[in-house]
Amino acid sequence: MKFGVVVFPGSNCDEDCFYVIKYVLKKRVDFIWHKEKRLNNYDCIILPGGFSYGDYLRTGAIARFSPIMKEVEKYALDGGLVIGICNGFQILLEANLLPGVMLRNKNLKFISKFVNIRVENNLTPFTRLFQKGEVLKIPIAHIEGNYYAEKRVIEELKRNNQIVFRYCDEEGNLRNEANPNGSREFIAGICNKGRNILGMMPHPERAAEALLGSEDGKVIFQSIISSVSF
Amino acid sequence: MFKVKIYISLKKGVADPEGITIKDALYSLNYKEVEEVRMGKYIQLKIEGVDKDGVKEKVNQMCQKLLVNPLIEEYSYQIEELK
Amino acid sequence: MFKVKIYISLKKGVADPEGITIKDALYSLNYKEVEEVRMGKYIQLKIEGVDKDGVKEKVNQMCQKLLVNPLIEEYSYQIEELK
Amino acid sequence: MKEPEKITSRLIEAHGLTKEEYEKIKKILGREPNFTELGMFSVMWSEHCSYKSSKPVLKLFPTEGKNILVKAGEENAGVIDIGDNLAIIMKTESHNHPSAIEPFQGAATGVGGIIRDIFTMGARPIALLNSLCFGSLEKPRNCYLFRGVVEGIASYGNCVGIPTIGGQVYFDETYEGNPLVNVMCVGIAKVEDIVKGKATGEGNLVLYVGADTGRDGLGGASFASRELTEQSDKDRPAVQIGDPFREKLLLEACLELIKTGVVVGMQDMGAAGLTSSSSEMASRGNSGIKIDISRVPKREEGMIPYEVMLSESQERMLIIVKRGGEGKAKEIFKKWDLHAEIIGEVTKDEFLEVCHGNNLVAKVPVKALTKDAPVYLREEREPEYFKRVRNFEISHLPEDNDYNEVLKKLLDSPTISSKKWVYEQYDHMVRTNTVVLPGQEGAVLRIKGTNKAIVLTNDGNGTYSYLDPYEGGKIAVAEAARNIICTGGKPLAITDCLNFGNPTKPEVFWQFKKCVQGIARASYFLNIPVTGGNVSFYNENPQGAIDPTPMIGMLGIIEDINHLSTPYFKKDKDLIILLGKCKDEMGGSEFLKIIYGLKSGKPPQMNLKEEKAVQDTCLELIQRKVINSAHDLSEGGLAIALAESCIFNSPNIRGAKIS
Repeated sequence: MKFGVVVFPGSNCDEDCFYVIKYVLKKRVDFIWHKEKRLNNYDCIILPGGFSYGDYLRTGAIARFSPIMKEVEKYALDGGLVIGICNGFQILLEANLLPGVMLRNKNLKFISKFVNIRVENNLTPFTRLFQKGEVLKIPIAHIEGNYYAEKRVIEELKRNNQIVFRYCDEEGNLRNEANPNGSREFIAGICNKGRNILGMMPHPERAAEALLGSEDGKVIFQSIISSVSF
Repeated sequence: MFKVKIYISLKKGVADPEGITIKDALYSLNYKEVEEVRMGKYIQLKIEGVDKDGVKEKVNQMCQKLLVNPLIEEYSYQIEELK
Repeated sequence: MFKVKIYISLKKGVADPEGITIKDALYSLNYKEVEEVRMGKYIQLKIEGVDKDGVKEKVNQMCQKLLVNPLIEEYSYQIEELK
Repeated sequence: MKEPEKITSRLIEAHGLTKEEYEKIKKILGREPNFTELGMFSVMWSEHCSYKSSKPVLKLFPTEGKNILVKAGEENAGVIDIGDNLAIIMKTESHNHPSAIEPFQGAATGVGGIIRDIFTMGARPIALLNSLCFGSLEKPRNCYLFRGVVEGIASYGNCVGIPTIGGQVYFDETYEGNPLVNVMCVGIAKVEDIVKGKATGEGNLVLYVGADTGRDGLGGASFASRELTEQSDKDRPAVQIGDPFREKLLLEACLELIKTGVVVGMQDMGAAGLTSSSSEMASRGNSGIKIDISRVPKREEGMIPYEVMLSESQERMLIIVKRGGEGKAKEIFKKWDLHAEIIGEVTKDEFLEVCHGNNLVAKVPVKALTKDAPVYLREEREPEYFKRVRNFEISHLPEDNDYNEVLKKLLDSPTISSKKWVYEQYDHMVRTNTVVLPGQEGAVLRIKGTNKAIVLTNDGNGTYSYLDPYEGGKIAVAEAARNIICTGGKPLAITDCLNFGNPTKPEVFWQFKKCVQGIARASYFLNIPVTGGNVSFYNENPQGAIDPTPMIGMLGIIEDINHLSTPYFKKDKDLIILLGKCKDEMGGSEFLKIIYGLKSGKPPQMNLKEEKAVQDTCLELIQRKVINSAHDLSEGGLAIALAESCIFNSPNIRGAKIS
C-alpha cells in the first residue's frame, strides 16, 4: 500500500498528510513534486491543503496546469484513488475532475475551527468504515469553502449520491448555524460518479490523533487502506 | 505593443457574498440609493502582437484557458495599440 | 436608475505579487508575448439618482470613503443611465 | 527620484541625522559622504537599526543561561537548546508605524519580516504569535485598523502555512492613532543545522534571492524613527506590499539549500534592505563585501543607487555561498521558480563597496555602519503624573455597585472578552502540532519525534507600566511565566518588544529605563534570560507618548507531555484553591478603568520571593497530578479568572461556589 502526496508551490499541509500516513498509520508514502512527469505505482494520490500559487487569480486555478496534473487526471480516469483536501479539492474542481466551484465564505472571513460533518454516503472507498449518518469532528481552515454549482449539477449530485459529507451540528442536524461558509446543500465533500475521486474541505490529517482533539479523520485514511489491500 | 483591459464579472444568479457585504457597508455609510453591487476582476495586460486581430485571438484563448472560470464568470475586453 | 462601472487598479510602482504570478503562469502556458499583468477590481453598481452629475458626485464619495484604498489604488468609472 | 548634487543641512536633517552625527560621518570617511552614503548611514544609524538610545539600558538584561546557544544581539534571533539535539529560535518585531498608515499591508509585512529572521538561521518556523494594541473601538478608525491588522496577519501567516497560535489584543485610548503590532515567530532546528548571519571567506559569492527590488518603503527604518505626525500621510510611498506566496517559496528553497552545506551565511533584507543585510553580515564575519547593483533585479526603471541600497521591498534574502556552490544554489532556486542573482563577493578589507557596473558608487567601512553609531545616554526625568496617580485613594470611590452587573461589564469589555473573532481567522492548526488551541492560557505545541512540548505566550500591560514602569516591567515577566507554569511548562527564555514614546523626551526615557530595570530584575530572579527582541520608540498619540508597553514573549518547556495542564475546571465537587495572597491592590485594574474610567493608583507591588514560591509550588502540583487545572490571575483579577475557568471549555460549561 503506497500513498503519494503531491507538493505544489504553496502547498502547506503536505507534511501533515505525510506524517499521518507514515507515523500514525505506518504506511509507505512519497512526496511527488508538481513538475514530475510520471506517477509510478501509487495506490492513492493525495492533493493536500495549502495556498498553491498563493491562491492568486482563483484557488487552484494555476496549480491545475502543473505537469503532474495530466498524470493525476489519467490516473483518476483509470479508476485510481484520488483525495483532494481543501486546496486539493479546489484544484480538482478547476481541473473539472469534480463538478462545481468554491466561492468566498459567506462572512468573507478565513475560518479555522473544528466543525461537525455527517457521512452521507458510506459506499465509497473513502468512507466504507463509517456508518451512514455518522457525525465526525474534523477541523476546517479556509476562506473559499462556499460550494456552489448550478441547480442541474446539484440535482445530479443528489441523484447519484455523490454528496459524501455535509456540515451539521453535533447531533447531525442540518441547522443553518452549523453551515460555516454558506455551502449549497451544506456540502463539505463530494465524489465523482466512479466514487474514486473525493474532494473535501475539512482536514482529516488534522484529526488523526487524540492528542489533537479528534481521531475521526484517521478513519478516512483507514477506509482507503482497507479498500486497497483486499 | 498592445494594452488590453479585461473585465471579468460573475454570471447572473451566482451568489456574490462580497457584493452583498459591500452594499450593506455603503448602506450603513448612508448611501441608501445603491440597489445592487457586483464584485469582479479588472486585469490589465501589456502584450506584444502583430495586429489587433492576432491579439484578440490570444486574449480569448488566455481568458478561456486560465483567466476566467466559465462556470460562474463572463468576460469582456478592450484592446488598444500603444505607440 | 443608473449603471456604474468602477475600475480600481494598483498605482504605478506599487508591487503586484498577484500580477507577477499570473504573468508567470501565462508564460508557462506558452503565452510568452505577455509583458506585464496588473490585477485590479471591477465593481458594478446600480444606483438611484436624479441626474448624472449627482450620481458622479456620489460615486466619487463612495470610492474615496470605502471602495478604494487611496494609499495604493487609483480608480476610474463610467456612468450609464438605464431606461 | 533624482540624485541631489549637494548635501545640504536640510537634506541631513530630513535623514534624521544631527549635525554632530554628520560630522562624525565626515571624520570616518575623511571626506563628505555622497547622497547614497548619506542614506546608508541614516538608516543604519537610525534608532530602529542602531538602538542608539536603548543600547546602554538593554545591557541590564541577563542574557546568559545554560541552554542559551546564541546570546542576545549576536544574531538575528535568540537560540535556546531544548535537548534531544534540538534548538528553538525565536524573535519579536514591531510594525507599529506602517500599520498605522496601511493596517493590512503594515501587519502582513511585519509577519513576513519576522518569519525571515527565523528561517535565515536555518530553522523551520513552527509558530506565530502577535500582541496588538488599539484605541477604543467606539471610534470607526480604530475598528478599521483592528480589522485590517487581523486580516493582514491572517492572510500572510495562513498562506505561508505557519500556525498563528497565541498572543493578546488590548484596547486603551492611549493607542489612539498609534496602534501596536508586535509579531513573534518561533522556529525549530537541529543544533548542527543552525546558520549564522556571517560573511566569511574571501571570494565567496554574494547571492541575491527573491522578489525584484522596487521603491518600496524607502528609508522605512528612518521613517520608523520619525514620529507619526499628521504629515505622515505625505510619506505614503513608504507602504510595502507583502507576497506570502513568494515567502513560502523562499522559505522552502533556503532550508533546502542549507541542507546542501554550500551556505556560509544568510540574512533577510529587512529594514534598510541591502545596506543592513550586507554590512551586518560582513561586520559579523570581520570581512568586507563588494556588490554591483547593476546586477540587482529591479521592478522599476531609473532607480538610482540610493534607492536600490535603501529599498525595503519584501521577500528578499542575501546569501553568502561558498565559491563553487553557486551552481547548486541556482538549481534549487530554479526548482522553486525564484530569481537568484550573484551580485558580488566577500572581500577581506572590511569595507562595503557598492559599484554600478564598473564605477564606484559608495565605499564605507562596514563597522562604521554597524558599530560606530553614536550611543546616547538620554536625559531622564520622573514625569509629573507619576506622583499624582500613585497617591490615589480607592476608599473614597462610591461603593454602590451591583457586582453582577460589574462582572458582566468586565467580561464584556473588549480587552477581557473572548478573542474568538480574532483567532478563528488565523489557521492555528496547520503543521498538526497545536495541542492546546488559542484562547486559554499559553499555546502548546508538541515536538514530533519526542515526548516533549513547548509552551508560548506573548503579552504585556501598558496600564501598569504607565502607573509604575518598574513594577510594570516585573509584572510583565512574572505574568508570562505564570501563563507558562499554569500550562505545566517550565519557563526557559524571553524575547521582548518594548514600545515607548520619543526617547529624546526625558519623561519617556525615565519610563524606558525603569521598565527595563523591572524586567531585568524579574528575569534575573526567576532565572529566565532575555535572548533578544526589539525596541520601538517614537510611539506617540496626538496628546503625547503612548503608555509605556513592554510585550514579553516567553518560551517554556514541558519535558513530559503528560504534564500538560489546561485552565478550565474539570470535575464537579473539585476544591478551588487560591495560591498566593490576595492583597488590597486595585491600582491600574481593569475594574477601575472600565467601571470608574480611572487609570490611577499604584499597580500591585510584586514580591518576587512570594511570586517564585507560588510558581514553583503550582508547577510541582501539576507535575505530581495533585491538581486538575491551574489558571493565573491577570486582567480582571480573581472574578475574571474564576469565570474563565468555568467558561473556557464551552460548550460544556461549569459553575463555581466561592465563599
